Amino acid sequence: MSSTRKKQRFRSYFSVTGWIGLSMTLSVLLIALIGPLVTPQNPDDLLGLPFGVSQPGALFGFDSYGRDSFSRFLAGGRYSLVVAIIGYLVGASLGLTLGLLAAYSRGWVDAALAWTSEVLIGFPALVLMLLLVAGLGTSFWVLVVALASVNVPRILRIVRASGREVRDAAYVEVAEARGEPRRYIMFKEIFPSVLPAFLVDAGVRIPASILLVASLSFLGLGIQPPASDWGLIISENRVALTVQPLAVMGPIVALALLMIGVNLALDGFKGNKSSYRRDIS
Amino acid sequence: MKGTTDMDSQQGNFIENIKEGSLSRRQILKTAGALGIVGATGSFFDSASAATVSPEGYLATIKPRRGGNMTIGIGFGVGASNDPHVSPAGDQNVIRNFNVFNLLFWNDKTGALKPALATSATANSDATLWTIELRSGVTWHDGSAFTADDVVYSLKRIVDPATNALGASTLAMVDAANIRKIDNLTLEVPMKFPFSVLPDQLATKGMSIVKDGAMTFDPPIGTGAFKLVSGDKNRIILERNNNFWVSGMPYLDMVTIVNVMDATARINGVRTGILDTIYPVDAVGAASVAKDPKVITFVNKTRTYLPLYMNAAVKPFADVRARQAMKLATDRESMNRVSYAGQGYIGNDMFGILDSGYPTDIKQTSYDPEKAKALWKAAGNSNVKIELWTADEWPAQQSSATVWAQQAKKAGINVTLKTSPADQFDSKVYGVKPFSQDYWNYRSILTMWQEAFNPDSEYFKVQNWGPEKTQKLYKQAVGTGDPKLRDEITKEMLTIFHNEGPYIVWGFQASPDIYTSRIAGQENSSVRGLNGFHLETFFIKPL
Amino acid sequence: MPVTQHSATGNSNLLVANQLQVQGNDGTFTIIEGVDLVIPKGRTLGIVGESGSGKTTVAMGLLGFSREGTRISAGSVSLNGENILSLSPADLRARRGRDISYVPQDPSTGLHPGIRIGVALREMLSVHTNNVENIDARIEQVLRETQLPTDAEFQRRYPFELSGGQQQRVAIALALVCRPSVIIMDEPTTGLDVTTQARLIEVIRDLVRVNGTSLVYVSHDLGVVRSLADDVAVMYGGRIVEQGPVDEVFMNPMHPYTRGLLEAVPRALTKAFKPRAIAGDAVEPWDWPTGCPFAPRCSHHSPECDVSMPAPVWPKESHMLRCINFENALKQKTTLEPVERKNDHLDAGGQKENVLTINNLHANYSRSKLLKGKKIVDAVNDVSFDVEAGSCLAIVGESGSGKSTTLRCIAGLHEPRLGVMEFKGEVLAGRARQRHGDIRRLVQIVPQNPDSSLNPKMTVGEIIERPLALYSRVPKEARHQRVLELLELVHLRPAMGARYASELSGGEKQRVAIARALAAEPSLLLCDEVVSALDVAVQASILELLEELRNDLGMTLVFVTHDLGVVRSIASQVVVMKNGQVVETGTTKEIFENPRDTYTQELLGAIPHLRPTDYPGAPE
Amino acid sequence: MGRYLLRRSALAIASLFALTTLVFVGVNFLPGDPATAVLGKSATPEKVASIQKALGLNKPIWEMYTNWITHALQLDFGHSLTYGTGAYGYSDAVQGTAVSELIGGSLKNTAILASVSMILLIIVSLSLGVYSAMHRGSIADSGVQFFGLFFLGLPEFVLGALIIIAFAFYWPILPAISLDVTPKNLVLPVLTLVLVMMGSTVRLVRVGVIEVLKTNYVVTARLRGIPERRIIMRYVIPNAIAPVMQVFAIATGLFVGGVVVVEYLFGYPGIGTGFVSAASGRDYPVVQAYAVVLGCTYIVANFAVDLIALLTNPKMRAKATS
Repeated sequence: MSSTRKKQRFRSYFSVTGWIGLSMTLSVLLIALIGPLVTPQNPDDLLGLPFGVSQPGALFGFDSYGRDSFSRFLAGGRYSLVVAIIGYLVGASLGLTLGLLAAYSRGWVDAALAWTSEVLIGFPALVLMLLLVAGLGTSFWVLVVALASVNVPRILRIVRASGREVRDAAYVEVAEARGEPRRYIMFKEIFPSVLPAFLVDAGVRIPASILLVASLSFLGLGIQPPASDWGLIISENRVALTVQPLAVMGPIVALALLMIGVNLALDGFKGNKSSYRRDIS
Repeated sequence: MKGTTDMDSQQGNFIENIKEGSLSRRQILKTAGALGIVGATGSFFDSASAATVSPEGYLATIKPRRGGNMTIGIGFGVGASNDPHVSPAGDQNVIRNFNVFNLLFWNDKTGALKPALATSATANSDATLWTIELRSGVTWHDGSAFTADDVVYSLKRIVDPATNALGASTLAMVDAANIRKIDNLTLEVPMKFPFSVLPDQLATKGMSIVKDGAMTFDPPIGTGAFKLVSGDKNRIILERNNNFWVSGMPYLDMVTIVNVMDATARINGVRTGILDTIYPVDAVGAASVAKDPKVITFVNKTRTYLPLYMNAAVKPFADVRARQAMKLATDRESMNRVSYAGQGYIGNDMFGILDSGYPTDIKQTSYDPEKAKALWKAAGNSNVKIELWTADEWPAQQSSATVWAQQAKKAGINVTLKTSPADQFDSKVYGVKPFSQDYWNYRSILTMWQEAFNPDSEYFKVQNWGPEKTQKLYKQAVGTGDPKLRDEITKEMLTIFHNEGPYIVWGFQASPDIYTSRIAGQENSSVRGLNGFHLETFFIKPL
Repeated sequence: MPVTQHSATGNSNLLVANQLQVQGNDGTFTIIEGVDLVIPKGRTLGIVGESGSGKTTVAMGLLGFSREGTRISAGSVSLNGENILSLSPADLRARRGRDISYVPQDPSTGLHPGIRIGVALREMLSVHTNNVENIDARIEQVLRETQLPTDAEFQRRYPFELSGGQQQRVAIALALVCRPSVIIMDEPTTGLDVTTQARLIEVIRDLVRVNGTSLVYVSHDLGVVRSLADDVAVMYGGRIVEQGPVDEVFMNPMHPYTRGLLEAVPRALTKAFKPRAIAGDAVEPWDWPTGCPFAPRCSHHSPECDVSMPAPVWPKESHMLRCINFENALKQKTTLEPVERKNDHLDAGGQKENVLTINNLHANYSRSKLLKGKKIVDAVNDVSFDVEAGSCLAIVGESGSGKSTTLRCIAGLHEPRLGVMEFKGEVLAGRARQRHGDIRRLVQIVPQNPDSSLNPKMTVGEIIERPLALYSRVPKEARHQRVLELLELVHLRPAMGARYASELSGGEKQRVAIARALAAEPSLLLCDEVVSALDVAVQASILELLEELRNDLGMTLVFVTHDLGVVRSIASQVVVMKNGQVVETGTTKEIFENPRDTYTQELLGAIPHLRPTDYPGAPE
Repeated sequence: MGRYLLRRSALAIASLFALTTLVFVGVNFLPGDPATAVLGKSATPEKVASIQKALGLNKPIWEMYTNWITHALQLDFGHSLTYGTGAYGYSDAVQGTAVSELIGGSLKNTAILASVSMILLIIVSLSLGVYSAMHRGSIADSGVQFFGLFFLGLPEFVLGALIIIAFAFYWPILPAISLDVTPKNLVLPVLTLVLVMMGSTVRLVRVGVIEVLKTNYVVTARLRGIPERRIIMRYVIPNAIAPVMQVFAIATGLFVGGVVVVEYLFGYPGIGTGFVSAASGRDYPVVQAYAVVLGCTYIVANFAVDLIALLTNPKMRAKATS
């Protein structure tokens, strides 16, 4: 294998649109993470008239309470992002372990896990979260647990599906013939092959989790005021979309860029040239 | 202001007889509220500069006419029951009950007590026995005649513990077992102790008069301006009661009340003419339509208030200096600006504004962070952290709490704003958390006191404040037949309340209404928006 | 431009490809280049080459088709004198299937799974002919020609309801039904059992003869092409490197590559010599050198070879090749060693020691699914045999014979239902995990498919190191060194240790799989069809390696295969299986020279073989 | 095939059973006392006790469960705690409105909204997905891809708001809110749902069709000279349909969430609105019924998809028959 080919493959990890998507995603994440540190105004201070329009010092005008929309936008991404990511990670660690177990086990363990996850998936994500939040309140950990319980069965299914493809691979059989322990086969032999599907899923699922938290905030059952949160900002200010659109545009555009960016990046990633060539030959 | 004093003028008669048809539109117009309609071109937020049209000028040009359908969008609250005595507090229930059933007395748009199904109520000299005269010629929706039996049944039913009526405690002073029919249109209501303001109690929302023997209410048979055609959890349809006892009213053939949960969707509905009006509208919603020429905006300066309550039995609020510091840390102007677009009355930590028993000579408490800080420190609370609990259950609830927390921080009070989901506020916050919010629609000063500040009151436990001296004063007030003396006593009570009380009453609700331009008959009401729920006064503008 | 003698005869040339070139859409790589082919009426052209040589691309190019992501970038294809590449898409479509038709490589995926056979045949006729009357008769006729049942019930079947051989006949019937003048067949018998393949080849041969159809037959199997074709084109690196009448090219190969191929084919019917591998790996389109693509692997390589692709030369009138050094190469006499095995002598010596004894082995597959009930499939039925220490025992049989299941039982991957397996006197537990640590180590398996036998997410070094760590035979510090030794043992460069499986060729992968097994220092090596997925040139090198390891390390081999040629070149003892049962056992010599069972005889008879005279430099 | 259907139905019923159990356990083990939640500000010990009695909360949990499940099997989900004359358990004589009656109307409304949207979604995604798969790399394909991506980035509550502004304010041709179910009222909610879902489904259909286009039998069919149109209709679509339907079945989960939000946005009188208000009002019998109904949607969708797969794939059909 020549080094030029390696370089080619590296360059073709992402297509041009893939790189655009990646940079869109990263810039939204960056805004969400460092935004709260660089707000020009205190996002909670009442500085102007409700729905006052843009003026020097208040780039995006004022929100429904007369707070600086721009500062609230900057401050509003982090919390739901952190909730979504932690909720995802908790769900992913459980979903991954159970998914690998199901993929490797066969038999009743697999059947039970697969079936349970199917039943749980039967609960639409938003509905499940509404139920949990209605019962347990809307604290940080409740949101995390709710997100995790949405994610576990879905991740389990993906891991199981792609794990099953590997499960019958000759190298897994060879490992079995060697008498390898189960743990080794699950995590060392099967997991690395599940990883790409798992990561692609993560790429879609983390933004989807962010969106889910935003939807919940939108319905008034997620993050609670006066916290600034993108979903909440949209919910609080959308009534004035015709009067003061700048109050909602920040979060709308940020969420859209995040979703589009992640999808572009994943598409760009899949369009890897070396695999395309392998298809032809 | 006026209100009860008018009625109290006749000696021995607490209530003036009101002639048939006296509740005419003309009279309503003459006593219209203080603030006019905000013209279609004026913004809700800079109405000071906007041309305001006086209601007389606006309405005098239009003659009311019969016919038409009005659609009202409401975020249906929890539950629905056609039984007016147990119906939950959701707006859809209140509006339906108020228009299908009638009370014995009701408040007009100025808050003045007016006879409805009763024509008068007269107490004996020590106010232990009330004689209530009823309106003649009133018929139920099913055509039968309204009599004293119906009233006796209704009052007993409300008080009966088996009914579990929401208003039972409001009539706690009534000796229900001995309520007695005198003749077809007269009954006697004995009191357990001297009580001189029974009509005020009878004007509160749980006091609907139902037909003698009524147990099920499908359909509800009332005496109100409208009959219920159908009602489910998404839509209530009312049609005109042609035999309504106020002649000529109602004007509308039909009123449709629809459930639109989302406030923005409701406003969109009015802006596009699908809904004729909506309830409630908050300042944010009104601001969003301020420049929309298709929408008429009304602002009602009401006497509804949303106090912040402090539980006086709990530290740090047990210390009166702490309570005073909290009041001084309140920037009322800011809260009024954000929550009521600057159009509500500023509160002075007392309720009953515009009532004759309200002390107007007390200096307005204003935002004084320095003094607040000093008092808070003096009470030993410098390092105390407090939580303010709020929810998005009532209009302006969340915004006022948010603003309060911001201002109080500047006065050295370490406060964290906590938000509960709206549906859990009543059960998990209200009366449980030591510092949160309350919501009171207009009721007379003594009725208010009776519900919240006597140790045996239903809501006493919420703030646990009611010193002996005020209890004594309350007994005196309800025991006297002299309205002047009563006003003196309530003024004294409210002064104590102002100085030591558990409520931060920062303002009274300015409640905007928005209507499509085809609707007429709007009035400014100091009770609540939407003409104080008097739907019989609306009509469709002739083309 | 005349390509061969036949091209001069004008009219009789049905299909002529001229300087055909196919490139990737972006033009960065070329898959085939400068392909000149002439197919006269009624003749059969075989195209042979290793995988990746471009033979399928040529076959499709002859129909004016190129796969997704590629395009025909130069040249012409004329059918009956008309350049089909310049036709409109609709006209081209009309020719396909009617005048020139195609039989795909894998019938199980080449047939629409949801269309009944009769419907598919009817579709061809209705699309391509206006003659509606005789459709039924024509369908019946074509089914008879391909020796398929003609009844209505059969026509109502779906492809999945047919056996592999029947599926391929249906594919041929579809290609034949419109009576095209040329048929292109792309490896139509690959994946079929030898006996099925033999019958299908008969069918094809008859069809071509009876109908006078021209045939292009693409295959990697030299034996099949030898038995079927009139002319042959040998492809390498996207070019035709040698071309001519089949007798001429096979008996007198001139290109070093063709000669290498012929030397690499394992032969079942002669013990005259061992197959010999061609060094190196096949070149892929994007790695083409500027000169002769075979040059890097060629033992007659000279600097001029790297300058440009050699121009065609015609040493004989009809024999074309593209090599500048062929005359030198021909002078060099190849020497081939005869097949000879130690164990052949062991038989005589009589000091028998059985490493492995299998007694009355029964195994089945029971599929129990939730709510589906149990379904039992007998896979191995009363199988017994012994394996002598240091020998190589081959288990042969067609698909479904139970040979792989037997091996999996020995490996501890499949739990037998009945029977006893003894290894060095100890009873083997059904599952590898239940076995004693040292037994687990001593029995190692090399799986069939090189593509799935290595974990794609691990480096070669990690893969080979794992058994060292698991069995703790080598101290941690010494493991790296041991990995390098093992790589050397299987003739891989030390640098390979850092590679991933996807960066290796098929042969290299199989070497790594062998090294991994060797890392455990086994005494019994189980090989499951280890060469069946490899190109013939590489196959020989793996067989050489196994032979060498067995001799040097004293291992015992159990070798499962369907290829009798492979058996003859490696095994000392043979077990022939059919339908889960052993039909015959014996030494290789006995089985091949004096088969007693009719099934064994049938198997041997079905092999499409090269002729004895096809081996240049073969010792008599 | 009959046996397969039987097995598949058994599986669906088992799933349904598990789902209902889950709903019951979930709703009943949520912290918070339904009685005080329902009564709110006016809770008194007597009222709380009467609600608990009405709910059967004073009985052991297994008895509550068997009681509930046997009734649920007969589509009787009990009586509402907050609707009807006897709601709130104030009286022993009358009970709240029957849950089935309460949700019946909104269920129908949602069924209309959801099925119209789903059918449209399937038609639009199939035609756009197939078209863009067939014309890979063309401008039309890029356009479809771009718009799919664009709508993928907008959650329902944003897209819905934008659509209202576009079609009810700036270009006022359609109602901004949908108070009842008329064709005109359905347009914007359906449009919102379809556009939001389309972002992902069109892409998935496109990928599915491309997979089929790459198959050997499609290539072979081209080489046999089968006309392109026929290839699409006979070879590509029937084989793409099963995996594509799988996509739609999985999308139902997402779809139901979208329906909840869209109903809320448009004030549409469906189960989404009902569910949110019942959940916030802690009307437990109603919440349970809604949760069962929503869960069933998914189970039924999957069942339907398996049936479609069975009907379009003779291989599966044969297996099912054997």
